[in-house]
Amino acid sequence: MRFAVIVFPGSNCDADCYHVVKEVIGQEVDYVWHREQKFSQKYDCVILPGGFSYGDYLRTGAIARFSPIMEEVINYAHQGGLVLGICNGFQILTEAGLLPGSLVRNKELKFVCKDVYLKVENNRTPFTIDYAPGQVIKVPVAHGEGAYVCDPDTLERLKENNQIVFRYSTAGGEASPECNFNGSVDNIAGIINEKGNVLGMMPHPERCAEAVLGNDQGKYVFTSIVKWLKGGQVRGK
Amino acid sequence: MYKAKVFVTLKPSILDPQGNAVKKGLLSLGFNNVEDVRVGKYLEVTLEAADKEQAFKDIDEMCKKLLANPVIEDYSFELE
Amino acid sequence: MYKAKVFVTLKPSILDPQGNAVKKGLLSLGFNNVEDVRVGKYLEVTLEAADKEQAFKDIDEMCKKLLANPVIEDYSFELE
Amino acid sequence: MENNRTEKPWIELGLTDSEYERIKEILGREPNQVELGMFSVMWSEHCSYKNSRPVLKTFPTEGPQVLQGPGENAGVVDIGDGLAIAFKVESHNHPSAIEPYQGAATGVGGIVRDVFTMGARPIALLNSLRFGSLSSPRSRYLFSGVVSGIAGYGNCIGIPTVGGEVYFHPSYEGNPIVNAMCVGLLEHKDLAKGVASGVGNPVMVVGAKTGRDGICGASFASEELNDASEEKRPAVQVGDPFMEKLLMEACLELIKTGYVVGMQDMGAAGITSSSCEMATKGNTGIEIDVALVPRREEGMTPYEIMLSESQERMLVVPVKGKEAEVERIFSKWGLDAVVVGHVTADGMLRVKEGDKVVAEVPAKALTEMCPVYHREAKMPEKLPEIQNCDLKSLSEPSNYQKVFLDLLSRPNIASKEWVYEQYDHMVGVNTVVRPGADAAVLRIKGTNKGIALTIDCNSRYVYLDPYTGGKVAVSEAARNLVCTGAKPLGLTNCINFGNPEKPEIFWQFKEAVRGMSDACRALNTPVTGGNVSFYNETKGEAVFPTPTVGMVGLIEDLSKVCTLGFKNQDDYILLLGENSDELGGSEFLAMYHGLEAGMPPKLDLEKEKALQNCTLELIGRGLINSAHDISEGGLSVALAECCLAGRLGAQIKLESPIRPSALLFGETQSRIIISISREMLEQVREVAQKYGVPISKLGVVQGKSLVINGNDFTINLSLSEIEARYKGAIPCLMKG
Ligand SMILES: Nc1ncnc2c1ncn2[C@@H]1O[C@H](COP(=O)(O)OP(=O)(O)O)[C@@H](O)[C@H]1O
Ligand SMILES: [Mg+2]
Repeated sequence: MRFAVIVFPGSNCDADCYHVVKEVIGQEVDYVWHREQKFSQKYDCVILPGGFSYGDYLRTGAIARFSPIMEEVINYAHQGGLVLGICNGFQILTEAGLLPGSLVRNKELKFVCKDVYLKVENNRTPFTIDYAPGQVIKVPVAHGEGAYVCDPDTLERLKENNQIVFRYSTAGGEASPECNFNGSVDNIAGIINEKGNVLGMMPHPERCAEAVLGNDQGKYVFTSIVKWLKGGQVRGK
Repeated sequence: MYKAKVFVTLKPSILDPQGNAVKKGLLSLGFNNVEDVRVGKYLEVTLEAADKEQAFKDIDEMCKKLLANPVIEDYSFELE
Repeated sequence: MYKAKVFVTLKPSILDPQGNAVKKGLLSLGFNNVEDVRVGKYLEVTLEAADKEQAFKDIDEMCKKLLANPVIEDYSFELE
Repeated sequence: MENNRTEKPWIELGLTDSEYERIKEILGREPNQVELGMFSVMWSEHCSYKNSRPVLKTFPTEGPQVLQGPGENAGVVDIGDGLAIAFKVESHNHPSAIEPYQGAATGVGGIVRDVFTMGARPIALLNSLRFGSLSSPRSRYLFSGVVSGIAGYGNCIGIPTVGGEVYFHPSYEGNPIVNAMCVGLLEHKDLAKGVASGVGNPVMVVGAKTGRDGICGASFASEELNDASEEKRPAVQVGDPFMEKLLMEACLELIKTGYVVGMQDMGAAGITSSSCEMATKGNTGIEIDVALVPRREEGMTPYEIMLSESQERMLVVPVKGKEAEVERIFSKWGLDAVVVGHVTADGMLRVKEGDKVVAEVPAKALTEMCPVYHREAKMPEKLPEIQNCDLKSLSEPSNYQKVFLDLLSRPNIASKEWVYEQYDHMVGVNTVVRPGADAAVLRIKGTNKGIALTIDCNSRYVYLDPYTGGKVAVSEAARNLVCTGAKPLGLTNCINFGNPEKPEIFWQFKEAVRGMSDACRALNTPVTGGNVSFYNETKGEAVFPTPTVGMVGLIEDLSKVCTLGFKNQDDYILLLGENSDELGGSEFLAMYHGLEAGMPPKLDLEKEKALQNCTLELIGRGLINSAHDISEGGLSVALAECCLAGRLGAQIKLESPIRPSALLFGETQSRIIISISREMLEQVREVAQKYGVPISKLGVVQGKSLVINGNDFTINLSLSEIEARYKGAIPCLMKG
């Protein structure tokens, strides 16, 4: 499998994603500079990493969305290619219109970096088939503008189509208001597009993919992709 | 040379925690007469344009494309 | 009830990283006629006041005390 | 500044009459205005260390592990495998007092540049902060502004902020302390220096454009804060972390090409300091044309360009002929890289504007010929009385449990989660031990190794007895590292004191440095760099003397890393070291008796060293399950921290003739709490005996409560109750 990690000016989780793909799950991976117009390789999955592209000035992801490479990413997604946007990558995907809704300032107005629990609401996606249905995982968040918002119709559609992939929950898996630390609509931490090939999530699975860091539950986002690409089966069916 | 003053505000349906925080701050400073505060962005864009009409069109397009996100924000502007 | 539109801008000599980034963004979108962009804050403050004069005084004080940081920012406002 | 408003313009610029005479002597003529401005910043305390240099020379700075000692942008220590760590701490106290967000943010920006200038990729940030009491709205404003400034900058550039410390004390009310530390990783072969050599090599300005930011900043940082500081407000600079991130990537990419002869960040005093320092180190001169410097504003004078402190800029001397290569790399990152001059042989810093020479001074006159002052040192008159305060006859509290809970919610002791949750402490995927432990631990990718990092100082101890306080600061930092299993390698420090022209302050400074030096020698932790910030005073009152110590240690085998939390039910809890009846300088004494008096806890360096070596062996051999240093709040607070970190309770029995307040809350040094599996007891005892370290049993890990029983006291609290106090205190105060 071959992954691409897009590098925008100000990306800072690009090296982390690269490291996990290469060293932890042992797949091939290239950095792709934002000024490229086209992919020079055939990619099985494209990752938009976290960070502060263009300093997150104006709005998170707003300027990066117009980087030359984004046209290629949008085409790639329209053709069904797998796209994973993490944190700032999620923000860029919403700005680019590949995912509905938007991400706004956390309700307490502060940047928050800590472990949170996520309930895997949909494990039948290319990014989650290695998780059990309803599994609760611990994953770090690190963002100041990660409150997911969308209009009521969009929310209905997201629910109907099972597009809500991760919700902030308690350790026991309850998506309670208390664990909704950033004020997201309906505790939403990650969503997928209708076609099921573009995932955006605020938490950082690449930060918890190795035992040496005390937690490897995020690794399975990456192993899921590989498994899905190989035609693997959904767990727990 | 034209100068546009662009106002970008959160849509009324979107919560404005920053506005609330500022309101609280004002109240705690003793400004008990504050009813509501909304916080938005104010941009000054200086641009070259053939005429005012062209400038108007350009600014409007800049707002649509980049300066405001229609999912969450409204915009308006004045041109000088 | 009065409504004030408050504009908070960085002092002219203060570096405006946001404005620079937005300007670059607009240029790369093809708006080659953009000369300069400055980004500031726009606040709408609704307040109760005996009369316009009082409202004016209050807003001015709010700006001085909280809404603008006099070290790096200027402010102005309009009252309705 | 443009026109000489007074008869003696140098006075306004912070130079004395005799310094002005000296300048005339060096030049053999009157300096012009640009030259005078350059001298005034370079001869400020901030840049010249004119008051501190003789004392700083007494620090031990050598060791086999030291690859770069003091004198460069950052110190560098070897960690084997061809890798090294660059690290340095710097103050941004005065800018933060005026504009906390930007002051702190640009402080982070500056120290990050110091580290990547060395050719190191920054991998961690730490910070040491001090404010007035949180009951004051101004302190809360400064505290929250500084924390969000550090977060805003560090998070954006993608360097994790993994540790730090925060204290609150009224002496910092008007003059907060904001020290930022950066740690970088490099390969030996990439070690870069701030030197301009090779006559004819080009001199380039790279990064941001130059504006009128912070002109006079450096001399401003060397003056006491007073109401007139308001006047100097334009001295505040705004940071652009996005620009810094690009600059960092471009510089690191450039260094890899091997085309860099020298590189220096433009900190205080901007182009002036970077150029004359690089020329001095290279034994060369530099000629610059200010007309070529990319500018942000129109109509800037040579004076303004030379003294501007605009952030996110560097001076680079590449190999001649490689200018285009430098430009290519920088333009890839969207940055300016412009040749503004070249290296010369004549030792002069010559500044031109087009063809016109606007300043011409020997580079070394700016850097090395500044007068050095041997200040008078005198013990403060009142100190003996404060030290001799009778603490033996103080009344004992009637309810120890209540005192314990109150201590846990003292801002100086309570959890600093409110702070470090705002910092991205994980980006980089290296953070093995996160903030909230004795020291942070980062893995070194591609090896089995880790490094441990901490920054520490108890300034109340330093106030009460600077010599002991200095010793404790170094020892505690080392002890914190040792508790993770790391061998301390070296330290950087930041001396934050009052006005050194006052003999009492200078005495504090000398004594603290003496204490630190002694501890450095005993513990084998040479000083590889540091920073001095004097004139931390408001209205004539100095802050508590605050020599913060930032330390780096090496963990050879990351699988052995040790943390503070209890690990298993029924493990034994033991104490390494000895309790004693000491209350001087403790948080308890300040809180309960309202006294900041007595002598701070004693520290015997031989005992300390034995304790640290013993602990390292215990961890290295995998004999213990947890280790935690006892510091502020004493034994009881340390036990609570072990319980909370491990989510396990403890049953403790304390039998001792020492009075309960000192036993529970005294801050006696050289003590570490460990927990072990029961079957390890004999082996652990043997190791302790070998090092001559006293060892005693405190109790067992058990349940979900902390129970401490003594002869006439009992503490019995559920962990959730303890946690609510410990974690809730600061958020609660900040809501107020
Ligand atoms: N300003 C800060 N930034 C980041 N971490 C902090 C800060 N202040 C405290 N911490 C973290 O909180 C923990 C406790 O700090 P401290 O009370 O100084 O511990 P110790 O007494 O062991 O030195 C440490 O892990 C420290 O890194
Ligand atoms: Mg400490």
